[in-house]
Amino acid sequence: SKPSEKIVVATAANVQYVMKEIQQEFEKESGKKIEIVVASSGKLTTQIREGAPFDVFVSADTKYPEEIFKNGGSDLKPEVYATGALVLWSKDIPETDLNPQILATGQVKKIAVPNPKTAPYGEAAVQALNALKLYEQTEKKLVYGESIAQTAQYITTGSVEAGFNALSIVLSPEMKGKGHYILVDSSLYKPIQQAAILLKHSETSPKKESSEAFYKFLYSPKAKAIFKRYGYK
Amino acid sequence: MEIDFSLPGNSILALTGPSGAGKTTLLRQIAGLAIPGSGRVTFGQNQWLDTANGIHLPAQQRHIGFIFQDYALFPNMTVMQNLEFALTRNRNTELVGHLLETAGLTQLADRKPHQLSGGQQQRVALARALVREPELLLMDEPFAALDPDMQLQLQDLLLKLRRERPFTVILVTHDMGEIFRLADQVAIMENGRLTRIGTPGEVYLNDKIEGLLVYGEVLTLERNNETLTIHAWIDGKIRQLDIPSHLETQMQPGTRFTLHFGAGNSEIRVLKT
Amino acid sequence: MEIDFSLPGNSILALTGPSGAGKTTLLRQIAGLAIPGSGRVTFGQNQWLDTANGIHLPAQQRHIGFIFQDYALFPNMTVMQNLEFALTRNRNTELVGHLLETAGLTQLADRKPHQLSGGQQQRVALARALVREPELLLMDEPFAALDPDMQLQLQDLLLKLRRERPFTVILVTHDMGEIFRLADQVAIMENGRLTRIGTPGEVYLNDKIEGLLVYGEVLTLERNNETLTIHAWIDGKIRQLDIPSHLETQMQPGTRFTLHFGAGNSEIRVLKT
Amino acid sequence: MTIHPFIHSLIQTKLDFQPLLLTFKLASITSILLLVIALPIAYWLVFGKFKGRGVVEALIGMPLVLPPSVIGFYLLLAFSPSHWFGALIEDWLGLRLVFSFQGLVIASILYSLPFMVYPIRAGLQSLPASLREASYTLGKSEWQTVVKVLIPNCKPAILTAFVLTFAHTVGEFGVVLMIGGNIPGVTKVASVAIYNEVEALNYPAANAYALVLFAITFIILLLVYSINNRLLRVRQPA
Amino acid sequence: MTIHPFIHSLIQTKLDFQPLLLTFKLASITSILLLVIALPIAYWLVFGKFKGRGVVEALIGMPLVLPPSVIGFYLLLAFSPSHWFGALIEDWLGLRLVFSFQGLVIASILYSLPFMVYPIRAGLQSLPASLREASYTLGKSEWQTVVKVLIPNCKPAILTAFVLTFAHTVGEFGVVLMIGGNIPGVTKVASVAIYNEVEALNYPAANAYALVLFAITFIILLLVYSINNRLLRVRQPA
Ligand SMILES: Nc1ncnc2c1ncn2[C@@H]1O[C@H](COP(=O)(O)OP(=O)(O)OP(=O)(O)O)[C@@H](O)[C@H]1O
Ligand SMILES: Nc1ncnc2c1ncn2[C@@H]1O[C@H](COP(=O)(O)OP(=O)(O)OP(=O)(O)O)[C@@H](O)[C@H]1O
Ligand SMILES: [Mg+2]
Ligand SMILES: [Mg+2]
Repeated sequence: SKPSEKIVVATAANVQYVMKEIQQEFEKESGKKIEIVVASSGKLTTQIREGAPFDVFVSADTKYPEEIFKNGGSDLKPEVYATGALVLWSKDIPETDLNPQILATGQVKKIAVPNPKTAPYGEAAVQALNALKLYEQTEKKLVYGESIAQTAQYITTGSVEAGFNALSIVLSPEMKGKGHYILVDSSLYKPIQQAAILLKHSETSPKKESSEAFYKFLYSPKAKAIFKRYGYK
Repeated sequence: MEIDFSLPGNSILALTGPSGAGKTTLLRQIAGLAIPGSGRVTFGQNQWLDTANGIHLPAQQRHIGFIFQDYALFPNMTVMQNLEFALTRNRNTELVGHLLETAGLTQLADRKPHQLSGGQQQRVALARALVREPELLLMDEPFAALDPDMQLQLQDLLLKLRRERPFTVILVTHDMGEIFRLADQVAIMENGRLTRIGTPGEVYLNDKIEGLLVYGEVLTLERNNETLTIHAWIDGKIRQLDIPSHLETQMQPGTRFTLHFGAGNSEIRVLKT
Repeated sequence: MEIDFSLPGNSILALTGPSGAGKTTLLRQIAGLAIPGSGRVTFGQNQWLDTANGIHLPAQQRHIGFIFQDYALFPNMTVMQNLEFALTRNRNTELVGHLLETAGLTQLADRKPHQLSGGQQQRVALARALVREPELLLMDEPFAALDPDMQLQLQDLLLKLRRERPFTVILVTHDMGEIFRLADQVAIMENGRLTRIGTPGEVYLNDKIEGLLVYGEVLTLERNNETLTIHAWIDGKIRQLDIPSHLETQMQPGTRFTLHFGAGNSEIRVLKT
Repeated sequence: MTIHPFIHSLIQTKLDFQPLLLTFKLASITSILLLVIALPIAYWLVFGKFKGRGVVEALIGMPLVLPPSVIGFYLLLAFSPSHWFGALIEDWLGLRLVFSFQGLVIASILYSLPFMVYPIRAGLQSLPASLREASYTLGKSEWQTVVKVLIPNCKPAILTAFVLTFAHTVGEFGVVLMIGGNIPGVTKVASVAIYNEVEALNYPAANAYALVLFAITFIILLLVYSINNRLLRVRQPA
Repeated sequence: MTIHPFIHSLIQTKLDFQPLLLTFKLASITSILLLVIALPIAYWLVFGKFKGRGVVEALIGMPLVLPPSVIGFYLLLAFSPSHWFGALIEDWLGLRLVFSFQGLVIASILYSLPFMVYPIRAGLQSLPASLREASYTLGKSEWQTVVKVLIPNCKPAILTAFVLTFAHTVGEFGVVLMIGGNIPGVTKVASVAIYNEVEALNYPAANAYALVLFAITFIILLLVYSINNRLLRVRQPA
């Protein structure tokens, strides 16, 4: 199909691994082509507001899609397609020793978290540290990654001794087997809900129908199963 | 600077005077490269500058040739290209070859300026200024870095070109021979003013000095057979002179004397101290 | 280039010859600014260059003064700073003031080079080269852009400084008067070779002449009855001389000649051009 | 025979060459257009008579001061059809600058302006005044003087400006990502592709892209500098 | 009285000045250190005898070619204590380069190298050879010649280099973001702060930061250029 008829899916960076598989599955099922454009949720939101030619926006949280909805970028309210899980991850500390308490000890000099201002996993990590009453002891050790991917780089290159990240990243094929991780108790942070939104199309748009189809597919059991394999709930 | 002079058409004016007098500045003002606080410049029928009436013809339209004291050759062009750059459309392209030839530059036509000696650069600057067949040629010490032969050759070229097609020349120079050889008029500039202007004869020959007097001081005196030889300090240097033997008693070490070249005879006169 | 010459210590050599002959190149090689393909340079007891033995003393250690044809003043420094830059520690700081004074630069001490006229720049270059009290002074047309008075004045300064502290000078010049006034030896360079070397008399008159030779150039010639009167440019002044009438055909304007003061008689000899 | 795993992974990576082509297309167009724009600006800064040159000079440097993605953000706002400027361009030229190649070119030009202007300005400033004057006395117009005399005589400066601009546009991605929207074949240049691969934690692909970009640009610069060094050898009299 | 909402939101924004201070500290230190490093490199590129200069010249330009965040990524690998280089530095100097101000300085120096070297190189290249030679004949060492003659006489080029480097370091954020880790007071510079605010869709704060950064740098550049224009006025004989 022509490029102009491809569905363009704006995808938050940390969902891109799953999206690849979703894309394959959808293309197989529907015969329609998808183009995935990856950037941070904030950038994509700004671009959508300024008229970027995207059809569906798959965000890493609920805040950005709601912002778009409020600004009239869509007729449909955003919907949560998956809920993420937070992990504590380290390159060198063995799984048996890995627990939140170790962060307060001298063994850990730096802790990487995604920027809590922009990344939902970062927000969750800070919530968890607070809930464990570890925040004050560890605040000085925190370094902030611009994105979940950058935080993963800090951890896997050994630039920090440990850090928080998304289960989906740890399970991704690229990161498999790099270091050790434990799941953080999900009661310690608010659920990390990730929402998508179907962007406005004119009635005559050739892509209107296929975009709707893709949007629907995101919430299908087939997609759910893929999300699950990547550690989403 | 306060300058006021006019010049008959197609004549050669030599501009001379002490270093820093303002010769280059005057030349630049005539060329339109510098603008005086106030003043007027007229060439033939054309008003080039009149500060009172806000007239200021840019250098490009004055149809002049200018030879800079530092040559100002274009470093990116070869000698040939420097000359060709000066060509206007519909102009005599043969002139370029002719000028190169006369200035002895044919062999160097493909060199860049930084591959030339000082005198070669000066010749290129001269040739380049002539390519345009200017009506007024302004030259800032154009022959200073040249050997006497080349000087004569280029001065002859200049005179020859003026015979073929008359044009006016203003030339800054310090060389008296050049002034007498080339100039119809000479102007002496001092401290930003023209102190004298006239033909070389008018300007200089009233001030002439009769004969030549050279001062000296005896250092040693020696007699060899008939001849008397002294070493003397003359004109800043030690020189050996043979002198008439009757001067022996007068010319003892320490004596000051003059040598006088007069009408065919030299004389030695002892100075009283 | 094929050059082979030696020079008595503390003498003045004038290097002359047509434009492009290689004078500047030779000077640069002596200074260590250019390296010849092969050759040797010795100064006094010191080996400066010996390509066969891989000896090459850098310019800094040759203790020379060099006056560039384009002056090479430092644009970022004032006149004073240009001179002070040349001072070595433990050196005569009074000399700077003295040199400024003699070169007529005291008033201009705070100017930058681009605010100076051509001749003023040349004087700064000369003064700067002398600050270091070099043992060998290499000068590339150092007086070319100066008026005759200033030329004489600076030539006198040079001679005076040499009287106080002898040093060797090699000087590129095209000015015959300068050669006769200053040079102990003159070398003519043509096409990269020294074609002649000797005293000015030997070189220009083919005569091993002793005594005083004064150089002149005929400006005008006049016959009044029996006497033949010339105006000539001699030693920086226009002088009127009466000359033997048989010289009429030879002493046309433009002729270069010498006055020789020998054994009681002066002689006029015409120079070949 | 054993192959280092890094090289192995490089060989195995299938590269998409479109972003690379797009990069060099963008860099070439930007550099050439910018040269044309920057020359008169630099000339005016050096030889112009206007008093407020210092202000303009400082303003030209401003694109350097803000992070690229922030400049991209402001350009996005300005280029967007809902802004008067974007609307104007769309009305007049029928061109939408956001998410289009033309928009990238304009953004890159704005962003790289100081890289082109400043070095050329410095080059023109250090030419001796007599070169210009000599050309004027030969009857040449200001334009001829600039083209035939001034520009050829500050080649090292212009070369520096061009190289800085070219290389900088190759490496630029903040602005491009923001107003380009990462659309394959249109605005997805190599730097964005590398960024994406790194973000996707797909290091072998990122390395491969980086290596190719590096190698091509290195060869270009090497050629440029070798030619330059041959042409502009420091003067050494024979 | 009504106030434009943009200005209103600016006034209401409480700015954290620490990132701004940190930015100018980083930019100053980087520019000064880089000047010291770049001068000998540029000198050697122009006057050195070594054949392979073209290669070195091209290599110096390479930091421009890769997207900053990618350079940051490679630097992160190198600086990390698990890499031999990072380990060496930590062992020898007790300095961890990742997430430290020192690391930012080193990264900025590497990243801005071409901005400093290239213009200075072009400036040195266009000086007449006789200046150097004159200094040598006056018995001055190579060092004295460089310091007293060559550097003062290519001021416009050095100024350009300095301004480009300074402004570029102010605006740089890709590398800084990557190896700095965004730590308040240590590595969170203004450009990163602006970036964060834009990402968080907190535009008034971003605008306020951008404006302050803009204003301060504008004033600095304006001063620099005014002084420069006064000092280096194009030669106009009286
Ligand atoms: N960089 C260069 N490359 C090639 N040839 C050069 C270079 N510099 C000088 N030459 C040539 O070398 C020869 C000697 O030059 P040099 O400057 O030594 O002459 P000169 O005797 O000083 O002449 P002048 O009296 O005109 O200054 C000239 O023919 C000149 O063209
Ligand atoms: N840019 C400048 N700023 C200030 N004074 C200057 C400037 N240029 C020249 N001058 C001064 O103006 C006076 C006249 O200079 P000009 O160059 O016209 O002299 P000149 O007669 O050509 O001397 P020369 O024979 O030495 O070349 C000199 O005293 C010089 O110092
Ligand atoms: Mg003059
Ligand atoms: Mg010479």
